[in-house]
Amino acid sequence: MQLVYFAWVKERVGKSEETLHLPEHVNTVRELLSYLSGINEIYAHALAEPEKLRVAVNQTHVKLDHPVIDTDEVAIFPPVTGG
Amino acid sequence: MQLVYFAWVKERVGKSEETLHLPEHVNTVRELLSYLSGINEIYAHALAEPEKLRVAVNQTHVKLDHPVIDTDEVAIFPPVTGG
Amino acid sequence: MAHVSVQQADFDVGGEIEALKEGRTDAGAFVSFTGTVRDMDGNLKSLTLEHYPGMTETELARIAGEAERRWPLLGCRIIHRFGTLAPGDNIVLVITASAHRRAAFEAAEFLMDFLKTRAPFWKKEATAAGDAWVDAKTDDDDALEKWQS
Amino acid sequence: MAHVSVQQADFDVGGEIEALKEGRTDAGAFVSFTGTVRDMDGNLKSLTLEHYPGMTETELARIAGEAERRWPLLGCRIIHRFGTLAPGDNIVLVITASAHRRAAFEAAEFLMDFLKTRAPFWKKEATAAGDAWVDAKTDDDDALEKWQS
Repeated sequence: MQLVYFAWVKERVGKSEETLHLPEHVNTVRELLSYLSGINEIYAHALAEPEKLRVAVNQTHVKLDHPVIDTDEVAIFPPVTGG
Repeated sequence: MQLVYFAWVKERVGKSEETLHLPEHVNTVRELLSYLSGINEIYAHALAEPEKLRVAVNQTHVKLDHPVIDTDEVAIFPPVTGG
Repeated sequence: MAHVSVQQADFDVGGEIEALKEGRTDAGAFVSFTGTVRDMDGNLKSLTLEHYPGMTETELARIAGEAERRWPLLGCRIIHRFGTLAPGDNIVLVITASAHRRAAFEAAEFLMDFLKTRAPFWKKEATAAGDAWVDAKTDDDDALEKWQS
Repeated sequence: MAHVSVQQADFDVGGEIEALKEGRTDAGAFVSFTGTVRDMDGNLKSLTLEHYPGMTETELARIAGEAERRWPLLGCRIIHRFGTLAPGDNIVLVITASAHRRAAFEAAEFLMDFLKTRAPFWKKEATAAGDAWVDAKTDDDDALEKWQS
């Protein structure tokens, strides 16, 4: 899985993208966020407030119960503030 | 009183402006339109459909019961179509 | 504060927006409306706009003042042309500036709705079939109602 | 049909409206919205816009397509800048063209409301006190609701 981060999520994670091998028990966006938070303190801090996070799978906005598979590009970012 | 006409009212009256001495019994816009219609066939035709006419007194839109006096500038025209 | 112009000459939309933006950093939102001569079925030769000199300027300034009273505008421009115009030509320009987009959008729409029913302009269309005055639309009267409150 | 651009370079509002008008006489109404960098209290040094290349273009095209589905638009342009901008600089431009003003106004407002909540851009402000990411406004989510029907 390709993971990409933007704005303060990127700053907290400390990188803009990374490749992850998705464990078998991780099947939704919610499970992915939970799994990442368990990796270490850095991810735990970056993803601490799920209500302030938004997720896109393959460049489309999705909700927390959206399925994810290993070939997806998953982006994690704060609510957008363009315009 | 200074009378000014626009658009098809002007074309039907056959002039763009004229000066009129206001008879004493003419005190409102409605009475003015009625008085003008009685002058001759030309005015009668031009002002035949009061619901299609709009009036401004001293360059301000007014209703039919608005008072008029001899020193007023009264404009008679169709509903506006600018913009 | 509003800038109002009634003129025969064309206007430059980009230049007018620039003039309103010039040197200011407090407005984040600029809305423009440009109305042009529309040729619905390819028969229009020209459009002639007559107006009521004096009252036109007064009425446009009054409409602009009303918009400024209702919304926190940082700028407002209205330009309306008169004379004979060709299909595609500019007729009217309204620009509003505000800190926030909602106010700029609403004020611009309000200005156009009021201008359409209150500014003393009359359109006459010239087609191959002859000349005809354009009828007022009841739509335009209806549009006004939403601002009554 | 919509023209969408995500770019670092500035845009020319007048030129973009001209490009949409060019050669057409069927559209009578053009609405533009220009969003600029607003400096509320004179403390802003610069504003940096980050975005999600690829998704940004896709999302803007999707938003434009939705507007074209809802209103009889004859043209539609969206330009959004990224990178570091100064107070007063242009950020975003939306232009709509239609036969009638109501459709052009509503579609432009719709485009901005959707763009504000769906286009993947993030603003960071640099002030004397340091850098800070701009928080999303609940206003913007509320603005979306009026288009649900």
